[in-house]
Amino acid sequence: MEVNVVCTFCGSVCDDGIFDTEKFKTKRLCKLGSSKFSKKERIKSPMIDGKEVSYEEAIAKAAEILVNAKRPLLYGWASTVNEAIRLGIILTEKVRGVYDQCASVCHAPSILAVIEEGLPAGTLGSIKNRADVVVFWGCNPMEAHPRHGMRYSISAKGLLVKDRKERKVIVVDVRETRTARQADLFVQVKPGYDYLVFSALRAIISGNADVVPDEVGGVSKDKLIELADIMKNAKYGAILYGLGLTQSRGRDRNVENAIKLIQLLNRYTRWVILPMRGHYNVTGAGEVPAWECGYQYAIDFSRGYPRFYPNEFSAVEVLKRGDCDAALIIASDPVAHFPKEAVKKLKEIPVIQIDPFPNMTTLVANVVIPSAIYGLEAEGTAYRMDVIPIRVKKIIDTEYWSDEKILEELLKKVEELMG
Amino acid sequence: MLITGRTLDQGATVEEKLTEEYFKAVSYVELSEEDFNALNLQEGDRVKVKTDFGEVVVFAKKSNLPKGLAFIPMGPYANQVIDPATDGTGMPQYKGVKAVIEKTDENVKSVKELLEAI
Amino acid sequence: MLILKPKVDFVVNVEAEITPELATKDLEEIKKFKVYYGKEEVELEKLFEISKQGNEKKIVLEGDFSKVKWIGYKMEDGEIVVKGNVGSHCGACMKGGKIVVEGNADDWLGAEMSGGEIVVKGNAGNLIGCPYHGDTTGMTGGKIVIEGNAGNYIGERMNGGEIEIKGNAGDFIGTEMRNGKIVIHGSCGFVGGDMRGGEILIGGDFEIVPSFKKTEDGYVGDLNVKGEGVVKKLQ
Amino acid sequence: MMLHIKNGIVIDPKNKVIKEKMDIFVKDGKIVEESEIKKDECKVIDATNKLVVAGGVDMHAHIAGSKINTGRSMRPEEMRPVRSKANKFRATVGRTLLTAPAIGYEYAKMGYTTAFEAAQPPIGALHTHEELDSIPMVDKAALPVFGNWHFVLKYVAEKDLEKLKTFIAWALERTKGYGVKVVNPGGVEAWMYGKNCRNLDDEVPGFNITPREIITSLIKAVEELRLTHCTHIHCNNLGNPGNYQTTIETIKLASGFKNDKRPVLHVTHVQFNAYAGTTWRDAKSGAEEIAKVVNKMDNVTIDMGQPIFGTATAMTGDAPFQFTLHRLLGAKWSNKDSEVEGGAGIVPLVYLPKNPVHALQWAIGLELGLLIDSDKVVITTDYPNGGPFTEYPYIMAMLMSKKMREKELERVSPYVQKATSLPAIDTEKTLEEVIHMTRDLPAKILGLENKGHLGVGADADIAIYDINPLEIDPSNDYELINKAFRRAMYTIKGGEIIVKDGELVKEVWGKTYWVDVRSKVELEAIKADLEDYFKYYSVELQNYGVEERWIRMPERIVL
Repeated sequence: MEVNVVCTFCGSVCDDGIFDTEKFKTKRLCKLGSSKFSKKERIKSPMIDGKEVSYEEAIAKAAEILVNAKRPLLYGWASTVNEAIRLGIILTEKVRGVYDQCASVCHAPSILAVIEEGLPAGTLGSIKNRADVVVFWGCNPMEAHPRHGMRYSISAKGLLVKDRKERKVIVVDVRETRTARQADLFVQVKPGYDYLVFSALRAIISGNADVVPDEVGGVSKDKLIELADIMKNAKYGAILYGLGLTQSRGRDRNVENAIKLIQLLNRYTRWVILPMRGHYNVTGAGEVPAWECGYQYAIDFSRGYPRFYPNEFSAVEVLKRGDCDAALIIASDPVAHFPKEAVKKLKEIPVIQIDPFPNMTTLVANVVIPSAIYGLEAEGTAYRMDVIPIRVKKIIDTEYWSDEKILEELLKKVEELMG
Repeated sequence: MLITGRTLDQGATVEEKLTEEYFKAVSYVELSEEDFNALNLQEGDRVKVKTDFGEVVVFAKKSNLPKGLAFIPMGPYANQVIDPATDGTGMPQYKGVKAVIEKTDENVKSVKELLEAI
Repeated sequence: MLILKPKVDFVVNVEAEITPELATKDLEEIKKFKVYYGKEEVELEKLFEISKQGNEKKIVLEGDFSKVKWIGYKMEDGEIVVKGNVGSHCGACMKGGKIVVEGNADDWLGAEMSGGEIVVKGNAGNLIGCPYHGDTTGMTGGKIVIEGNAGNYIGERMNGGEIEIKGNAGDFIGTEMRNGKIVIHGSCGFVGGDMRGGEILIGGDFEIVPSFKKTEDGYVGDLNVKGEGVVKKLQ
Repeated sequence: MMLHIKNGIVIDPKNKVIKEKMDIFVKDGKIVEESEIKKDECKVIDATNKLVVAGGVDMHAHIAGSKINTGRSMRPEEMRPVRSKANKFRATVGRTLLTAPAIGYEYAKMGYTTAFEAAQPPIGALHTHEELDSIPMVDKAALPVFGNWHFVLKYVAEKDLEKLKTFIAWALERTKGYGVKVVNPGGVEAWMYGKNCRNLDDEVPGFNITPREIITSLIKAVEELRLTHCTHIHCNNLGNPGNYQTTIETIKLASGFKNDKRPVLHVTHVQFNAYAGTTWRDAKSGAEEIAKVVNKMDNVTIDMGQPIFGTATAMTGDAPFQFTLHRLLGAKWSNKDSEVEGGAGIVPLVYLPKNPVHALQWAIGLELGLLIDSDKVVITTDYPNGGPFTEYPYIMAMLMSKKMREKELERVSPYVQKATSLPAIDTEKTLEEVIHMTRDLPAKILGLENKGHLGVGADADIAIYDINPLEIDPSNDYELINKAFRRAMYTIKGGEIIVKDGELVKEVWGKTYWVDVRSKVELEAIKADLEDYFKYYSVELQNYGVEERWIRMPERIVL
């Protein structure tokens, strides 16, 4: 039987996929999406120190670890649904730990920039319908969000902008990516100099081109003026940016400066800016805590109320600073993705893992709790990169518990232990 | 200058980290043709990437990068050598680290060996 | 004078909002002073050896305080001497008095400080004299001296006071600064983004944002915000 | 559970009970006759000489969804003040922007038991419901925004009222929405081109229609569908000096429509739309003129949108206004262009008593509350645009006491003396009038028959306050009034005691109301249009909308 599937891989959350339940195969999805829904090795059973146990036993042990810790870190959340994330916040509040999510090694600088300047954004649908100029800055959707261009940005067929021919595509990056090869204009920036390029563009657009040096961040002044002209003359433009801004020198300030450029451009015409978020629900991993406790990430509950200091409560910092004595890792793999100083701490403390798949974190986890795959075996709400809520579906049955159920039981157990 | 980032193959295997495919997808460094030739490398040769923060042995690949830029897919190999400082933001600097790259005969460690060595 | 020494190796960080005021209290009261140790709220004496000599408004911290945060938060007068390193938020929102750190200081040193003096003999972290996230004004008065190097984000949205760094510093010096003075004897990265006013003097190399106007002895800007901040070479 | 509330002094304007000593009986979440309950199984609440009223109803606040959540995310400085540590109840933080649990708790402490989210972006409907589901204590609902939705603009342009009605029915079901909200009709679509529609006759780009036509068509459609709640409008030209005339013109569009249960047009947060003058230098109050028009009409109500001195966060579906505000204040700014549905913006601000413009806004809100008949004006702050809803007691006290106003006038900019009529207004609303303005009037406008009163059959949402209405003189005892309404002695929600002596005692979860009028239309009529136009969406038609089972406690109202 063929059914509609909502893809739970990247932040594009394509909702037009088709899944053949007999052949166990998808149609329409990209390489990343079809791999998501293909058969893979799973964690077979809950485990404590490598020994197979029941869900109940694993959860009891996990509760004990969390309750006994002075400051547990509860990290991950980007590849699970809002319902589970909400329980995660309540759990973190109960055990007075630290909540942090994958954005802290991804788009957290974007959140810091939004705190400084706000986010003048639009949904992907508004970009598809109206944007006659799209700038991909420090991102490479052809590899990270393969259907983005077709569905929303490069060649999407919109209401006012009918197709690729009516749209100008610009790529700004330090290297000529696959996306750059599709662009009408490619602007190559010296690594670490995006910040200065934004300042230069702002100066040119606001009439101070005379002070801008002949070359900024490896880009010639002529090219900057060309780019500024295209931007100012767009009817409706969009900057879509990625980790090229957030993970390199300048980080949050790069994004902040991009936002200031957008503010300026809106005095002349319409422009929006949107981060290209990675995991399918990394956006929810920030939105849910925002309404539950006021902040998006790096939240410490040790005093019984939430506090936000990313310099010390983001997971990498908590681990590097030796500021936690237990960790619950859900729906992510910090051992594969954190700098080695942080991984070292994870090897030293009790670690609980909740995930459908074995990964590098499994290798250091004391308690392993396998879970159902959202979008395939369990349903729930996720937010696309533009904060549009999309319900991901349950297509097939499974014996595995969902994150939501695991956390519900874990919360009950923790409440029991705490009296 | 070393940068890291997502690739299609890394993404497609990211939920199978203990497999050969993932190993292949993340254990290499891309170099510009010029740099690749200057190091007198053949496809499949191994190089040692050294930064102020660590070193790692990976396979070398030729690409269209500009001279002086190197790229390792995001993952455990890249994380051996990136700058862990978050400079107050919580975010390590995954992109833009000065690195020295040299040819080596040392083996490329498996994902598990890499973890054991930390 | 009050002397504190860590009793144990801290498993997680300690948050101790102590000010010199504490040194004037009765010893029993001092012992009962509440600090946060992870999720536990514990008495000072559980974590530190405490000794008191006279009533001078002064605290001496001996040993490694790099995992102890919020030292001197909101302090108004008196003195704190840290013999070793100190954790984040040291001297944050400080109004007066003096803090001397003989080792290194962590992030948020003197954040939103409005008066008093901080001297760090070693290096300091990031976010020195900055506003906390979302706040519109950073340091407004007082002086911070770092004898070693400092990290990123120095004197952001600063509106008064002075920061002096004798070594090198990172990126984003005086971003959105409105008033006050920053002196860096060594080199640093990006300087002056969206600066509106105030003065930045730099001895070594630096990278000015491209929206400043070059003048005879330096730069004026940031023109992107019609700013009149001055960035020039330290003579 | 059964309750017997004994010896209270009841004010229940809907049932014409004014300061009568009487007992109230509760069973299974409803107010019942005395004969229905068993006295020996009943919990007795001694309310001797205390004010007993229905739970408060907030008909217009921004409490859930992408706007307030973006507000929270961009304003950690607003979230930093701690309200309560985690214990039996959730930890709560926030100065004026509150977390979802804090919103529920603060309403409950104040004796409010129902709150409506006043602007739900349709494609974000599920997000709004998720947040509503995280707000404990109160019953709730959301009003989806229609005034710039391409389907609406298209059917207005085609003058196809039947399809417009069908679309409204479809949209209310898909969003699990409660009624028709209109925000700057046509103006937000114009914003997609960097423009606005400031006058009712400005052309909406791409559609060859005007805001006037959009509003009239929507009123017509809502009335023909006999929706529970009337058309609820945030007028064009908001926030600009001289805009009171646009507001008056908009109000007059209701002429000729009639509904015997409720008004046909509710004009919201009118304070922001009641400015005379031409610039902020010569701005004056237009409240008197607006009050005259509203008082003359029998089918229009308004709410105040009262500013409260202190911090606030502007967040509206009026995206072009938000950009203007961002430029005016030089403050951070978020914008949300939403598919082909509309947009929104968020900008932080602070109201300072000595600032002439802020003082003017503050005075205008109060003028509206005082000059408009009590059965046509509802107390709101347009939370969090004018400030926190937790200051409703302040507004109640101010409306009841000229003395309090005189005292407050001393601390605000003298600009209000010449630019408004506030200093000259002698009116003092009575206790029953402010109870009416916060209970049964908003319930009536929303068409909630079981809310806002204490008659038999009403929901047992009850508030008891520590004042004796027979003795108190609100004109002089304004401090007591201001204090008592902040902390209910008891708040009873659905028959359960949730607050005692101003403190939470029990966490409960309220219902989410939505209105189903599908039986009045043929959905088939717009099927082809939907399928055709959804190619301009970024989600599939089949995945658009909210299912009832995803909501914690949905309550479908079938018409």
